[in-house]
Amino acid sequence: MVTMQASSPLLSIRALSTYFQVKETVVKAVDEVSLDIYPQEVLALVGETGCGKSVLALSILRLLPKNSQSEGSIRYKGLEILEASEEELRKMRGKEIGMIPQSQATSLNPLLKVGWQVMEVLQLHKKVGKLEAQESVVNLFSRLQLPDPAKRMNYYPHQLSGGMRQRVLVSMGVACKPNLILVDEPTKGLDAVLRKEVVNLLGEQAAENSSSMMLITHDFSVAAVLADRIAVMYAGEIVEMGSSSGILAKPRHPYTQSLIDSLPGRGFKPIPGFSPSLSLLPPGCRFQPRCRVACPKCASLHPEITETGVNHYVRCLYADRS
Amino acid sequence: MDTTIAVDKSYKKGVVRFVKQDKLLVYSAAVVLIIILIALMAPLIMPHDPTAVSLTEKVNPPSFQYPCGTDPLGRCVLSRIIQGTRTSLVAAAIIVAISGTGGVLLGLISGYKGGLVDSLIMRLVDVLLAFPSIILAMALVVSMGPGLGSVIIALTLVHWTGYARLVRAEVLTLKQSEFVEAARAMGNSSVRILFKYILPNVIAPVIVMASLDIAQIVLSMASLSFLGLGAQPPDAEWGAMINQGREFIRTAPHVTLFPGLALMVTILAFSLLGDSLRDYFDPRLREGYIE
Amino acid sequence: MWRFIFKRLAATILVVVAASILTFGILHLTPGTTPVTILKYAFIGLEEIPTDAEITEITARYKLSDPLYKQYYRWIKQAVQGNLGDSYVYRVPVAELIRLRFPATALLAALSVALSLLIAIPLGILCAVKRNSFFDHLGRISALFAVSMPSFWLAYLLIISFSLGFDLFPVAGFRSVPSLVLPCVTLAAGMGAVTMRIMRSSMLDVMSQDYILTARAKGLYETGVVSKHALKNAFLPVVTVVGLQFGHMLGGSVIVETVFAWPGIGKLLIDSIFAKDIPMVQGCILLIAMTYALVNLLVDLSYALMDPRIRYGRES
Amino acid sequence: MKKRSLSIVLCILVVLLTLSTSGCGTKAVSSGNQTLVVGEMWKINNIDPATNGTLTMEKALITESLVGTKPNFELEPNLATEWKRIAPNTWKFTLRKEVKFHDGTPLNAEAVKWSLMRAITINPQILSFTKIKTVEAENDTTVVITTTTPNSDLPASLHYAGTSIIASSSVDKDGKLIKPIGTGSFKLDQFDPSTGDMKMSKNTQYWGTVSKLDKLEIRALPDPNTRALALEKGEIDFTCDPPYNELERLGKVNGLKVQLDKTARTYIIEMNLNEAPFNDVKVRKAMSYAVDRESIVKNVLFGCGAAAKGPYMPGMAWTNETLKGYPYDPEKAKQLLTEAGWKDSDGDGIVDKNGKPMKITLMTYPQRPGLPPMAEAVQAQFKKVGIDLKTEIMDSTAMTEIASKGKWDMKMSAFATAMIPSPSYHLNILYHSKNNKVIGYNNAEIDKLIDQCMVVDDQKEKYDLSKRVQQILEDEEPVLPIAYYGVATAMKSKVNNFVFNPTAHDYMLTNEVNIKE
Repeated sequence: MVTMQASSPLLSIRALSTYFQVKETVVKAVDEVSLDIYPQEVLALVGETGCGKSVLALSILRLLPKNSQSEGSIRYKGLEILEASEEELRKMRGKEIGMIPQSQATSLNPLLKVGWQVMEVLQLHKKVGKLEAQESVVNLFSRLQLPDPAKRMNYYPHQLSGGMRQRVLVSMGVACKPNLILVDEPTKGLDAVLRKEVVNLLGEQAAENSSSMMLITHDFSVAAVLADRIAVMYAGEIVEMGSSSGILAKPRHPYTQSLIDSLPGRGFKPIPGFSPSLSLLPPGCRFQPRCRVACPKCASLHPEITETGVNHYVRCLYADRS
Repeated sequence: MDTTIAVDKSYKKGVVRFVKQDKLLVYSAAVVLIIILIALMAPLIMPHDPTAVSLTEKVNPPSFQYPCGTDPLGRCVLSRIIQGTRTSLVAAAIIVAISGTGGVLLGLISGYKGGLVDSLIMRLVDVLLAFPSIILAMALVVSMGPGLGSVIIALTLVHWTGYARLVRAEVLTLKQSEFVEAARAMGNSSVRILFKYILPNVIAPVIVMASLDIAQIVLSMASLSFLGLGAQPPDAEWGAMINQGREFIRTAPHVTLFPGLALMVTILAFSLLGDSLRDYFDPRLREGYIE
Repeated sequence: MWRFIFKRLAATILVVVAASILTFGILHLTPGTTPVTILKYAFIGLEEIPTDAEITEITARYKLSDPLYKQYYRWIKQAVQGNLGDSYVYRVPVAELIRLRFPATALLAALSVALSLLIAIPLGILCAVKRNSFFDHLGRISALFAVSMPSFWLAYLLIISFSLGFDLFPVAGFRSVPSLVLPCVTLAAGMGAVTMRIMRSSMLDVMSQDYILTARAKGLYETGVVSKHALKNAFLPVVTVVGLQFGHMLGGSVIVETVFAWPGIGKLLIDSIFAKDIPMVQGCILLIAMTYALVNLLVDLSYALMDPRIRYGRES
Repeated sequence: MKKRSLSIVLCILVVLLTLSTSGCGTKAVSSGNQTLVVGEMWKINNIDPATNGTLTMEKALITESLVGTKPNFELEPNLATEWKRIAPNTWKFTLRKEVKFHDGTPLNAEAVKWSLMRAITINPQILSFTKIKTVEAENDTTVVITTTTPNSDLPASLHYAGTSIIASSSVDKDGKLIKPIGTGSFKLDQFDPSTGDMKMSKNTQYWGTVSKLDKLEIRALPDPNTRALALEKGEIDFTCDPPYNELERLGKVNGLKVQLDKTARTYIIEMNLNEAPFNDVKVRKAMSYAVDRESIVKNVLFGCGAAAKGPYMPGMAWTNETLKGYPYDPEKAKQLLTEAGWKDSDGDGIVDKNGKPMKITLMTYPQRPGLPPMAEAVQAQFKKVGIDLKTEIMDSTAMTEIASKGKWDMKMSAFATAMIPSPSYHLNILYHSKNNKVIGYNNAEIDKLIDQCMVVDDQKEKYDLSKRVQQILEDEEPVLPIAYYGVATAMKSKVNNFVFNPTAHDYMLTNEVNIKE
């Protein structure tokens, strides 16, 4: 756990909104999100599938498909990403901001050797020769406890197990020692043992490279272990944000509380109903249809995000009540 | 729960919205409909008797009286094209019907039964596909004597293989699916499972293949007639008309151009229909957005 | 790898033999009796009425009165030793005439395949990358037209416009390079269109895969993403289509050779079918079926070479 | 990268291929020595004189037959200077002296024996109409031929191209043909079976006048369109039967000339005389009047042919010029039909007799391009007189097959009338009851006259007998002669001395033909 310095944020996002044009309807996947990430800090972005957390991450690297559009501002080390030229973006991706993609089964090119796919990012940004790149990949693999790395380098993705593929993706993401690593659902689809290994792995890497990390996950327990700060997203909005200890100790937003209650360790109570479709959003508080403590005003008034403690923000009219 | 009903409504609205948007499906279906109408009302809309020979007016260029000009025996090319629509579509319909049902049945059986039956049918399919279908059709037609009848028989014997393979592949995947196992668990006989559970899921791809197949059959029939094996004079069939116009290529190209145009438009319409039907039935191809 | 190839070759031989039995049977259920047809096509001319003496002489000469299975057995026994028998009409060994006529078809087919690939693949990629642009729609529509254009009609359009209009290319025969152009374009049109459409849809499919997103996240140029990662994956479905299309082309060549008087195997086969020159038909069918099977085998092998997941016989 | 290397190899392959094949594209006429390039209408399957004699004798001028024919079909000496019938089954032929084969060996009786015996073993047709049993060499220049049965047409049958003489060096040791070595005005240099091209050069030791042409080239262009195009673009100098509809246009192209001639082949309609209504002579006559022969020749054949009166075209030595024929007269046809009891009682436009309408089928085949359109023209003309005729186009073998089974009405074909230039040959095959059982025509008097005509030796008597048969045939009209088969030859204007010889199968080149620059 790294203590938080009050220096300027590495990444600061202000009122970011991302829309998708699908036939006639416009879908707002990310709605006026603002958050900061400080150097060497791990911010966890927690939410159910479909809440827009992956879209947020992809907006940072501007990797969204052509039918999308982003507004607001994303400043990284003073550079406004939304206005950056394609050339500037290209230099930043992989070198300044690394990404560890979501599904390990499909995120590796099936027809290319895994070693080669990791060397590619090194040769691209670090201007190193083939041999030197090969060497650094081998010790990267060994650092990530990949058994027999020299041999495994020449394997194809289908010849590796799920856990090993996950390690390859991590090594790819951290190869150029980027200052910020976007980690998308690292534990999705892994069994308990592997999940633990990956969590430790990510923790070591963050510490070792002193890089900050944006951890995107639906699993609160992973966020609790790794993150310095946690931001909870629901239907495209941040509903609560604060230090992980603060949120775990005293969750203010009803959705955060029910998320924590649904953890196996805390009684395994599922949240009723479905998260709303992003093209048919309810007028008032978006969690109102599923909120246990909702009252009539919640249905009509859309709450703003307000500070309810030191660096602790909540988007709920009755946050202090629960 | 209100949310479930909402889902169904949006699906129907989705269908209408999809059709409105996918103009290709609408246009191709319209053209196909027009062609079928022409075939049905052939005798009514023909300006002249397609078999009326008037030697003095042979090979006239297109005029008001003969919109598409006349052929080497002075017959109205337009009327023969319209007559040709009927011959081609009726024959194609028969071929698709027989080879379709035959192929689907064999595909169902070989896919579901497996074992010896499956390998027997599949080996037969391999043999039939061992060389291009047009050559097999040619050998059959020559041996049965040229004429529309033998062309229909030949193409039926050749075209069922496509359906059999398609259906067998679908059955193999569906066989493992949960709902088929559930149906079997509930004690349904294999015949009921085939027809009540598996067949409905196979119909969509078969329809897509059928409309693409019609385009292919019309083309094969025209090719066979072009080689002198298909419809015999005085029957009006596009391939034969194109062949008959061969000699007049320089002096009267219209004799060859118009039947060729009709043939191409028909093939285009049915292929387009098949393509857009495939897109319609296979949502994956529609432009969705990332979750 | 070799076990797979051996198994495939064995299956091919079985299929090819079965195909020759099929054609042998078909040609014999014919209304016109074989000796009369042979006499007309080989000796006496179409109109003359063959006398009984002539019919008996030909029947004896080619042992046509034997039961069918015996005739087939005699043919297959010789075929295995490479002797495909003599053609009734040409009265020369079948193998010799096939050896003479095959290069023409092979050259036509090879050039048409090359031409169609050289055009279809770049166009397909362009259409996929510049999706829904004017270029994409133009490409798709012209592909649909090319697919639905009957080859014999397209041949005439080409003849009318090019060899008559502009007097660029000779009309027929296999005598010079220009005479290659029109038949090749006619044959390549259909195949090119289909290949382009498959290339486009497979490119679109690959470009939406997760590993492409990973590649972009690494900071690669878009051209780098396409060439290093997308192309190889997009080629896989195209390879299988090329195999299928090659078979379709063998059929198409029959028509193109007729229109352009191209002395290939296709034309030879048609004439032999008409003249019921059974040994020649059997020889041609054998050759076409084997080429067809060989091409499919080559396609599967190249598929395995390109896709490690299906590398046969390599332990994972 | 594997991909880039693959496409480079592909490009090199394409370039190499194009270079290698460009070598053989040469223009037709090269200055200096004169070459005549001929566009041949039939596929050139093989060049064995025994089976493809018309090509090697009449077109490639490589081989020659013992007996020749004058344009009016009378026989004339060729390789054999004279011949005598010394017994009913034996003939003696004296050979021309100082004639050499292309390989330098002399033409002698032994070579003629070997060549004729080879021809009758390979081609069963030559055996059946020459009826040769033995061929013996009495001395170097005399050949004695015996026949199995008396055959007064033996000399005429030795005019047939299939019997043309080749040297024994034409075949290899196990009898397979290498190259036809004949005595003709040209010798074969090269034959490419894949393209069907033949290249000949002139035979300087030819026994007749040596040709002025240095080289002769024949290219197989079976498609009529292609022949016309090739001629217009100068790829060939001479061709035969371009599309009939283009004759008029080709004639007007400067530098080209077109010639229309008739050959000994007649479009005829045979009928099944065993069945009604064809067994009634009135009906047959009515049908003959109903056919508008002039319109068919003008509109269907584009003037390439002539309306036919009898089986033989005018200009043949034994043609009965006094025949009136059946000029187009639909009224007379209707009148004859009513006389025969065929009236349109139910008003459906089709004549009928005791309740049965006259619905008949006409079969023909597509290999002669004129036949299908002619059939449809006859169909339209019969409809005008109330006969419901259906046409069926099928392969000529299938047509013969169906006719031999007896269930048929009419069939139309283009019958060669002087395959053997003798007044009796065609009549014997088509009208003699024991030869043409299919049409069921049985006229004892006709049979007797034909038999006499075949046996009698005196030329004048033979012609009179043939003419009497032709007159009876016109009265009984068992077969409807429609038109004489026209041959259109198109060539460059600078080709001269080409005289059309009607005895040829299609057209016949001679050593006189040459090119004046």
